[in-house]
Amino acid sequence: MIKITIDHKPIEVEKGTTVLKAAQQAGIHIPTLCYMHLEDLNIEHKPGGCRICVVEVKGRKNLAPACATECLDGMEINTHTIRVLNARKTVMELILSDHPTDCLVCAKSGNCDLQSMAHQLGIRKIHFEGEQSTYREDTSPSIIRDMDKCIMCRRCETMCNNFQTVGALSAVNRGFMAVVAPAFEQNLDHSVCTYCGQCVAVCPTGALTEVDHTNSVIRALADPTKTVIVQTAPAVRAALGEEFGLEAGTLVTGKLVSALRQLGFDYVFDTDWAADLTIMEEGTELLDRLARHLNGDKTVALPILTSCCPAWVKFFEHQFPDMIDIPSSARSPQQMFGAIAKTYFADKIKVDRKNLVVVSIMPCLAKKYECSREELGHDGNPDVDFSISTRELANLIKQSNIDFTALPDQDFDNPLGESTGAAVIFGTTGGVIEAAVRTAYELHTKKKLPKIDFHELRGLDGIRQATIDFDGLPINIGIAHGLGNARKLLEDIKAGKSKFHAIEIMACPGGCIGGGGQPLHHGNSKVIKARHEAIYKEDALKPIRKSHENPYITKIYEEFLGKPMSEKSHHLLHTIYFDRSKKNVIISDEHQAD
Amino acid sequence: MMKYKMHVLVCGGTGCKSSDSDMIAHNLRTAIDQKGLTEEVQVVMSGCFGFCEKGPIVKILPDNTFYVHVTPSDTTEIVEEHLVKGRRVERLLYKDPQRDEIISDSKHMGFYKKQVRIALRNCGFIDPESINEAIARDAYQALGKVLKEMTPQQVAEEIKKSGLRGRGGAGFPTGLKWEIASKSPGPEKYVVCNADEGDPGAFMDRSILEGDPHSVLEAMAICGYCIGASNGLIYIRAEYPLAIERLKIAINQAREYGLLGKNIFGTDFSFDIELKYGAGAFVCGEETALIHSMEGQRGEPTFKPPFPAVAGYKMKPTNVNNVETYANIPVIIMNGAEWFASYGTEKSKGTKVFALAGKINNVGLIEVPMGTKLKDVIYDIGGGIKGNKKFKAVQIGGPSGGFLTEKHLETEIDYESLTAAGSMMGSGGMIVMDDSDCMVAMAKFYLDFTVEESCGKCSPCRIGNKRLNEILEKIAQGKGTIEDLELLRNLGNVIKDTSLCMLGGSSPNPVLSTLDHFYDEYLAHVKDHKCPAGQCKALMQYIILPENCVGCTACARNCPVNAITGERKKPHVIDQAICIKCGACVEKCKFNAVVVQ
Amino acid sequence: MEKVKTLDDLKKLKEQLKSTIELREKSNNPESHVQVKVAMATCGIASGAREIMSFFMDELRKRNIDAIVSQTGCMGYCYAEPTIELTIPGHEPVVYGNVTKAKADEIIEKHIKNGILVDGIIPVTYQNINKK
Amino acid sequence: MSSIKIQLKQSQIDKIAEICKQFNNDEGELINVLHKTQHTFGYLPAEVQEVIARELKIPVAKVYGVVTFYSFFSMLPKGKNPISICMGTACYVRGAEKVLDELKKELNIKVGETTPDGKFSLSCLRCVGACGLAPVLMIGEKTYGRVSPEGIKDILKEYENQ
Repeated sequence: MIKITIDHKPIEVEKGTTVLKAAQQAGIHIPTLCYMHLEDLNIEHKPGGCRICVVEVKGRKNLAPACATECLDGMEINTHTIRVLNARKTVMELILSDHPTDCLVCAKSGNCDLQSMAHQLGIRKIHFEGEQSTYREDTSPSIIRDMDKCIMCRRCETMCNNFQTVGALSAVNRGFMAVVAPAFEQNLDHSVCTYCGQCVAVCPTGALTEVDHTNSVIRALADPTKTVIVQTAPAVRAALGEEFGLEAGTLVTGKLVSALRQLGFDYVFDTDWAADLTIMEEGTELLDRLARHLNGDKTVALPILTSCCPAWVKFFEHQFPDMIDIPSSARSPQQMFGAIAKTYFADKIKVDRKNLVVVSIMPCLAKKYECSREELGHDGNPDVDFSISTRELANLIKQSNIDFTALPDQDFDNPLGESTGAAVIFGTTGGVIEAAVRTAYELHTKKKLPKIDFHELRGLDGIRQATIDFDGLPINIGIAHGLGNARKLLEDIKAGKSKFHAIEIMACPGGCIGGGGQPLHHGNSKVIKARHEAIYKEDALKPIRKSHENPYITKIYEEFLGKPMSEKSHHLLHTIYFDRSKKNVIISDEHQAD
Repeated sequence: MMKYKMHVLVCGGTGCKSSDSDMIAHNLRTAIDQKGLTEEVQVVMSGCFGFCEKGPIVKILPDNTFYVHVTPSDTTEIVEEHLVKGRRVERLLYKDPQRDEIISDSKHMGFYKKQVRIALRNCGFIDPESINEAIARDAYQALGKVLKEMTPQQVAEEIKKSGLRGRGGAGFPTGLKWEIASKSPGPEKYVVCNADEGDPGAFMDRSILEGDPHSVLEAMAICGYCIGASNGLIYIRAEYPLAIERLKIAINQAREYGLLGKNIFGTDFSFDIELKYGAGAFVCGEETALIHSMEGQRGEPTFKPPFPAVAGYKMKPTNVNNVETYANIPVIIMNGAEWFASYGTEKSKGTKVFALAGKINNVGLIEVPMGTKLKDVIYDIGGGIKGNKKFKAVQIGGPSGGFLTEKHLETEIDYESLTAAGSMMGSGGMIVMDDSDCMVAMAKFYLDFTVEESCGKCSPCRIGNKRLNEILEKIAQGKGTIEDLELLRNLGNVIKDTSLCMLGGSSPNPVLSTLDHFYDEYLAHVKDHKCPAGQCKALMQYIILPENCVGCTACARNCPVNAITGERKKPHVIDQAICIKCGACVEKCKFNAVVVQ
Repeated sequence: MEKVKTLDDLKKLKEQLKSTIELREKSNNPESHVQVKVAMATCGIASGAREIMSFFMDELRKRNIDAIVSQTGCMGYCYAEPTIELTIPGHEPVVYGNVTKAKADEIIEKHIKNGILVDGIIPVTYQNINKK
Repeated sequence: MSSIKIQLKQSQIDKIAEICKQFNNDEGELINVLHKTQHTFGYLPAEVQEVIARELKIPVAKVYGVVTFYSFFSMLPKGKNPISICMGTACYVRGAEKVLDELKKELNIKVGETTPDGKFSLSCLRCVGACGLAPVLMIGEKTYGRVSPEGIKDILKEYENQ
């Protein structure tokens, strides 16, 4: 332990503690802008670039950034001398002098770290004027990059490169022209971007935002010729409340259903129902591959990898094109839902698929991209028409004057609204594989599970593993969340070192609860942890907790699909993957080659 | 072995080479051959003599004759007159501009008289492509000495005792740096030579590498022994092809002699050196940025600690020094710390190389003991101000240094006194300005540079310097206000106080020091909308003096924007609102009627 | 190429190589060395100044005397060529005329080694030839 | 940064791969690889950077980030006679800016551009270390010292028929 003084308060801290953390211990909150520490996910970003957190350290010539300066014994630190306050304000004014002042109409207004910081520091005038950096706006299927608003905190770069190892973004150019951009400053849709949206999730300004589909949804709802149905993903119910001032981890499933109904959706369904369906298909595929593998079939690829996460799918299509036969061919629950809705359900209510609008509420931005994938539709009519994020839904609810917290709890419609606890846990890391195990175990062993909760598969560690005893047959399970962690498991598979039979992969930290479309965590990983716990709480409360026991699932196989992996299933519920590594980035330019 | 009666040294530095010194050497050899003197006269392409203003330079020994501005066609005369007949070619001798007298012997030239050459000891003396000539000048003996007689700790002690401080800018004690690196645990360590000399107007490192590469190689090996490293890396600007070439030759020669490589001098110590190239980023002079660049990354600095001595290249303990610092090491080992410490001042020992440039008679590379007075450098060595104009200011330390004025001429040059005076040692650029140089424009010139070279990582440097520059531009346009001057000062201080690395930490110095020393000149721009030096275009006015104008219409006809009107044979007038200040009218007027105010 | 295996090897190598740049070393401080300047204008060369210069260079080296032998222009004593100017550190220069090899030998032995003046000095209205 | 759209020949791709291999496909050698590649191709178009990224197994965004950081690297081909004018302090104080203005006027291009006929390109560089000759400009490998604005026409004339 070492002794230091912060703002005349003597405290003791552990060796290696930064001034920022030490100050927090002393109850002093030094403002930060570029710094980000998601403690529970082990992500720390401290480039020391914004210089907002500077403090005065006695004996040092220059001010020191609190985020990166380590405490030394006897250090005397002052966090609010006139020198510090002047420097902090001046730096803030500099940052604002290179930032558009269109806050009133900015997507991030009211939820913007830069805006709150300007308020907190009491900025009333920007003393500097001059050139502002401007860039071409880039709109991709999921993400809008408006880099005029970038303040070079570089959080997105860290998420994209260090955490996700996607490498779509890098700092480019230098000095005043420096900005974070894809290669050749082309649009994201020309890059290896997976649309995981983690860059959006950490962006402190309006530089990175989602493509907003709320207006399309409003228009569809207003169109009398359309039947509009909605599905909502498991992770949404564990986070939406935050947008309305509820504590993180508050489950709002019933209010969510009420709100959607009030918004005017004709049927309010649940993606969870499709998650149960996914388990039937994916679980069966796992058992099938396993059986063939155990029978010595060398052509069968193991481990089987989950395929619910569209960012993960795009990731392996770009980065591991020679391994596209390993993931399960099962579509994601969003797309299974869409396919069933536009066939089975459309027939049922006698509506042409063209007049049936399927909207999904997702914690995710990659889901928007997934909707646009051509193979996930029929004759140019997508199986899911619009995917909006948790944040967009919150906005839609607010726009529609709905007092969310006062809403009564309601239930989903049927037949596509009934689900099990196994489906709910799809929303967090480890959940899909636990749901699959619950079903696969019983299908394989023909015995009832001795216990439903597989605590060995839960948690927030980046890579986890467990061996589950399938009545004498040990099944090795791997779990990774974060594409950087996924990469490690894939490298092992490639090198022939993997001992797993099945691996669950989610692109976002914590799984879908930490998705790029969720309410912003503002660097507080406790939020994600609380959502994680809420998901398991919901599971525990469900009367049915195994997918194969969902009566509406049984019913659809009886009425429509036949059995898992049937020809109809293949057609509607499974998909194919593409090698995207060869796609050359082509420069659009005025110059022409000779 | 040949016993030459005379040696002819031809400067092979970049400056002289670009003025055809290769051809001069070639022609000399041919002419000498024709006269049958090949066995008597040796022609050597040496490193830089430092007196670049007068290049290309040819020096003849033993009589120390110093020929300046030599062209390839002068060579026949030099051979026939000087080498054959023993008569000096007078027209090629150096003429002292102040006393207007010819000085033939370089030892008597003011430029050399007050210099003490330690780091440059072999530059312009040996053939840098010959390891034999270097060995004849004791190269690698210091390495032998430390390997045989000294422990690594003793080496660090010796360097500490010598008082040598980093010559790249910050002036950190070299011995201490070595000691820290030597105490960092780990079998894998690195010795890095920073040869990414980026200061515009400073070229001492290049000159040393071109003129005496072995001194740097030897010093790096000594450092390797001291800190326990067996790998050396030289990070050199790709814009220095000659230095790169000579380093490659030197490294190969040293390897062939076994002076680099495995088991040097039959000991357990192995050391080898490879080159890494810079690619045009000034910020890579900062050691953490340099290390990232060597690792194939963008050259962005990172927060220290951890210092490179603890976690540097590939996160291994790394010692980074610049070229000039290393060049001092072998002589310190050979002659002892006391000898070195006998030069200089209390806190700044030894000598410092400066690149003298600007409005000064003797542009070139000089080496003086620390503590030499600024005026001695400018007037005695530099030969005073060019064209007998008035000295106005000297800017020391490269783009991040500050301006010193007449009242600082008595300043004794060392780290502390330069910093106290608002400037800094930097890498040793020294640019002299006369009264036709506008201080606002000069400050802006340096900021243009830092704005371009800022890496963009931290906000004060990325945006702050840009804003400083914009305010200066506003002032140069005559649109500044008094408040702008205060804004400049506050912003400058905040940038210095909050930037991530020393690039931003010092970039406002030119602005702040000119604000301190030339406030009146700023005021003139802001209040009177005048540029006293007559350099700021926007504040200049072209005016036709009616008493001189005969109405010939030449100016009006040549004005590209038709700003000049007037009847024939009557005085003309320039419409200031239209005038673009191109100066065409001045050129065309035969009657001195157009003047600039 | 032979590797340098020990510090002694290096020192030996240095001794061998020293002479290659000896001339340059000495010119660095000419005043601390014995200087022999041989007038080598046309008249001097015609009277054998070149041979005299070589003689001085070889003999001084052989007799281990640290000296700088250089050439210079006509000293104006064409009647007494070859002429040389001899400067012993700390003394005024002395000019000898009609220098033959025998005379040169005498100059080395007596004047340079022992400081005894030798016959043949041109008692000049002396002007240092480098003063120009 | 804009670039020219080019189609690489297989032989060129092989050449880049060979350069990368010389540096053991080590991502730490990226800058040396870029130097050598630029030396071979004259510039670093996007397609070349993609091949390098693939060989060194690093994201192409990273390669581009590095290329755009260092002023020595260019994504545009230079003119047949690249003109670089030294903007070091010594040259600046001795009138380099006026020389640059004259060059811009004479060639009718800005810094960083190439004349439409591809004959000249114009760039600024930092100190070449020939401060004694200030102001200095280089055309290709040739250095011109003590250049005056008036002398520009004559210098350019030397390249008229090249």
